[in-house]
Amino acid sequence: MAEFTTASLRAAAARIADHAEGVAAKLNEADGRLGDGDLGITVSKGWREIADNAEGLPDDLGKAFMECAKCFQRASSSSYGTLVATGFMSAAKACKGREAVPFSEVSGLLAGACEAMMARGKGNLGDKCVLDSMDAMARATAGLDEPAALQAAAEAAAAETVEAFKPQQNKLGRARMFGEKSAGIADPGQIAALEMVHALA
Amino acid sequence: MAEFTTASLRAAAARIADHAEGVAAKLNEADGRLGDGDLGITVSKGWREIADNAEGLPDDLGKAFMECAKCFQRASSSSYGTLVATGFMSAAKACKGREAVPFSEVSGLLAGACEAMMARGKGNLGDKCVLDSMDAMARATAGLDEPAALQAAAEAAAAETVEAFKPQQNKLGRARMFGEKSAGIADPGQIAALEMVHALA
Amino acid sequence: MKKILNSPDSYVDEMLDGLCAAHPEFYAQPEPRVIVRAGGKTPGKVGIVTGGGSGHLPVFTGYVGKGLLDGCAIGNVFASPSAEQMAATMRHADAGAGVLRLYGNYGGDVMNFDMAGEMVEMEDDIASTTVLLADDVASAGPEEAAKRRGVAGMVYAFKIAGAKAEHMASLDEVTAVAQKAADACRSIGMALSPCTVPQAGKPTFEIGETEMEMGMGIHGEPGIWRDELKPADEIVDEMMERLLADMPLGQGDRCSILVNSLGATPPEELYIIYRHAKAVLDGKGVEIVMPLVGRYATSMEMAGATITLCKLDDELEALLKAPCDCAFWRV
Amino acid sequence: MKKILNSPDSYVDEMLDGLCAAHPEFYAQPEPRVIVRAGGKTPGKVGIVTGGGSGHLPVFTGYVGKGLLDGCAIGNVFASPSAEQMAATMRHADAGAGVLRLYGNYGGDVMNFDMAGEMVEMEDDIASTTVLLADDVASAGPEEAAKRRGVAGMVYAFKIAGAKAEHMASLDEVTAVAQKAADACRSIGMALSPCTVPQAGKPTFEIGETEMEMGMGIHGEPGIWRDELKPADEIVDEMMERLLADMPLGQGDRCSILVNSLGATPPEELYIIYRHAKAVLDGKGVEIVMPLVGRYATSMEMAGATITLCKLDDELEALLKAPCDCAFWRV
Ligand SMILES: Nc1ncnc2c1ncn2[C@@H]1O[C@H](COP(=O)(O)OP(=O)(O)O)[C@@H](O)[C@H]1O
Ligand SMILES: Nc1ncnc2c1ncn2[C@@H]1O[C@H](COP(=O)(O)OP(=O)(O)O)[C@@H](O)[C@H]1O
Ligand SMILES: [Mg+2]
Ligand SMILES: [Mg+2]
Ligand SMILES: [Mg+2]
Ligand SMILES: [Mg+2]
Repeated sequence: MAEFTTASLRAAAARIADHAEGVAAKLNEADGRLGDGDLGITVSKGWREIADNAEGLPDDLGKAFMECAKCFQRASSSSYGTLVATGFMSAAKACKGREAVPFSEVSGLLAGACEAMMARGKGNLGDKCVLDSMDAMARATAGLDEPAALQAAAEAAAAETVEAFKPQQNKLGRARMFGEKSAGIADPGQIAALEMVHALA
Repeated sequence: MAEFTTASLRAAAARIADHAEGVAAKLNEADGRLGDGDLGITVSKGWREIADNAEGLPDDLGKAFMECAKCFQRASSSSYGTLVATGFMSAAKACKGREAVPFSEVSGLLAGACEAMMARGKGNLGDKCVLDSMDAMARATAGLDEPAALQAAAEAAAAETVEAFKPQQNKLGRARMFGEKSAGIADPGQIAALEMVHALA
Repeated sequence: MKKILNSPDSYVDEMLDGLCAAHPEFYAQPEPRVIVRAGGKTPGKVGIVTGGGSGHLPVFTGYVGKGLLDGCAIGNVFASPSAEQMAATMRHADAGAGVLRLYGNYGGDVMNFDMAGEMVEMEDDIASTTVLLADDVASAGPEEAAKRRGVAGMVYAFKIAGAKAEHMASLDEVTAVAQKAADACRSIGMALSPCTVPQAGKPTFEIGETEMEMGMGIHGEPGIWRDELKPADEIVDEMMERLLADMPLGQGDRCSILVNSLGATPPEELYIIYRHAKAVLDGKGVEIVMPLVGRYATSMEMAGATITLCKLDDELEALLKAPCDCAFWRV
Repeated sequence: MKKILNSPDSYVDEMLDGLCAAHPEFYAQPEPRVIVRAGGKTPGKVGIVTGGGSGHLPVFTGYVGKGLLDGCAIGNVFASPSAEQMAATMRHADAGAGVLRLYGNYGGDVMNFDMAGEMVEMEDDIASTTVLLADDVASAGPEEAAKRRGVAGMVYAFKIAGAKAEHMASLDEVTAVAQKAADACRSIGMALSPCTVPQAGKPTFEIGETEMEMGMGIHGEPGIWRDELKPADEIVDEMMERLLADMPLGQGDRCSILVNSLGATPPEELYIIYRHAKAVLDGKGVEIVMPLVGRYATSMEMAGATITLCKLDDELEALLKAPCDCAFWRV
């Protein structure tokens, strides 16, 4: 049974940070269409801060996730930054005191993070936001316990979410203000989620 | 010996008011090059106010000139308006109590007005302004006592003044701020003086 | 970018340095991006904190002062401060009687302030409450009123809650009156031209040379309609109509009114607006109490104006008229 | 023209109506274009009047109030009021002790105010004196200092002369201290963008997207140089250098400093300017007393800023710190 450790977290952070920098301009642009155009900065700065502090991450996965939360929140306090930090905090609680966690728990961690993010942002599934991506990934990865399969399932789910919600109107955050104009434009937060899992392919 | 009366004043005001309206845009433009571009409005509004009140001008030329001063000042309080009003006031003092004044006194009235305007605006001859026109007209009309000859001499002097001062720098009013840039541009106040006598041709 | 600054990255910190240097009698910065009252705290007084993006002076930071706020967490221009900065502000503002978080309803700010509240509750045992300003009637219909943005109405809430706290009321009492003030406010804005966020370096939106946008938000959020600029009285008629549709006022009612410039619009034009807004209220028999005309909640150099109505009862009126003092407002 | 108004011709009168309607406790308009204190006059007090074009709020009208001015004659935007209006203002302001005319050195204003003075002396036996503000160092060299324009320095002269008159000093004393204050002020401005005079309908000047003009006047009068916009600290260095070259200050000297927005430039940027201006004065050992940062003398929606230094002795400092009250400034 494969497990992940703080070392896995370090490796993942480095890959996502690098990829995020490459797609930052694209994410800014996507956010510019429905918001204030800062999402690329938020995501790339947040992951870079984690990657820069990766060496010092403790072996206790609970503490390591908590440290990730603080890094992300410190680097960016735009909505997405706070939501990602909230997701990390939920993982921190779930992994507290453990130095290795079976990959089979990833689906549950995603679901837990989604729930915490719903509580934090007062959003609902179907609002056309990152929550829909989290939920889809949690469901798609249920029962899987092998990293490559998990990644493939999550990426497919994230990609489907972007397409499925694109025609709908945004009901949350800055994008809500665009009302009907938001229909037909992909949600930037969902695109960012896809890019993050894609970085782990 | 020809004399002028309030009737002469009424006729002159009507002619200048009509002409001033025709050249207002041109004077605004000239003032725009060295100032705030309102001189055409000032001159046309001021004379229109006199012309509109011409019927009521008293026969006492002193009082009539004083009324002209008030009209001009009321219609426009930009520099030129106040200076013209000051000139009228000086004429009012000189003509006090008389219903007819010999044309031979026109030169002296112009010189008196020029002096009053120098006192009011703290300007000097040679500053490139309306004072130079007044002084030139006063000198050119000295010894003349026939309306047509007076007008011709005054107009020629006013025209020469514009040309003579054009290459120089303005030393007074808003135009002073333009410094060297004012050399080569005709002084709007001198152009306005020329237009006013020209209207009486 | 037509702004007077040294570098976009130092804009906020240099601004705060200058603010504290110019008004040391009012403001202190105990740690970066946290402004508190210079005089220190009053033991036993409820602390009132706010926070939000920079670029709205006097909102938010400027209203730290006697009879107003105790602390403010400051983000980058138009960006939320971090939860950590908000938590730090709450720690500085707590004088043993708990802390009210009083700020505008923007997603990022709300999430961060909620997180900050959980942090100080867990780590410092500080009791705290939240009141959100959601006064912009253009940002959502009455059925979704809780989703509305907070704009200039927060000036009334700061003033009224601040006065209540100064009277040594309890956290529950201060929270209740802040909520009452927030509920009594309705605002609407119109914009003529954008502003430039230093770190973005370009205008927040584009608008034609002769266009205006009705209902636009203070960060350039889309409004209700965009059209040719209308005469002032027509603009005011429409703004007042939308405000009064949401909160009817009539004979015997009392309100304060805030005619606020978004920045570039000069006081001359605010008085032209006030003149007609007053005529509208006079026409309905509404009594105007302590009208405010000026720059109270801005978007740097944006041109445009907002109108806020704050319906008053005896309690709110007395608190509105109570003394207050900061570098931007003295009553 | 991006302005909120009904018609260019009614701009000033509607503005004055709105001003008096919003602040009836401060301002009254006994006849058109004449604003006086709402409370009526204090018998035996020297009256201080000012006047000038509209479009500079709080200058001129806004500073009518206790410890400040007694009356103001108001012209169209950027245009002198008439001598008749000025004379009327002087008649309203006279309380038996004579009247000081205190205003900026602009040709039209000076001629009209002189004429007004002669009128009220002849017709009403009102004794009056004149003090002109000529504080803009960019508008003429030191050898022609009397030709300089009056800009934001008039705020100090209003405050100081106003306080002296409130102490029931004689016309000579008030005039002397007003002159002393005027002589103690040096100002310089820089502009980033023009404003629009309603009756002209187009911007007062043109300037490139990234250009600034150093030394520009508050009506858009030409300055010293025009160049690419520089970093704030460099701009401040040059402004301070030119001010201090004209009025050297050093160890042991005291001054107040006014960092003033011409309208659109937000307080955020004024504080960035103040931060560095203070560093310059600190570096020379000059003591700063009562710094002022805000919109004190504006040109509607023009972007840019002015810096004024007012060198103080004990008398000027005490008068500057004395109480005053109007809708725009309370000390
Ligand atoms: N309250 C919320 N709950 C869940 N997701 C949200 C919420 N608000 C925003 N988002 C997501 O975050 C994305 C925008 O993030 P970001 O650019 O950081 O927001 P902002 O700049 O407006 O604070 C949106 O596309 C959406 O997917
Ligand atoms: N102090 C002065 N003394 C004499 N003439 C003056 C003075 N100031 C201005 N002028 C004349 O008035 C003309 C400008 O008049 P006007 O447009 O009314 O001035 P402004 O609009 O600047 O008040 C100048 O061209 C000059 O001839
Ligand atoms: Mg964003
Ligand atoms: Mg953002
Ligand atoms: Mg002119
Ligand atoms: Mg003029």
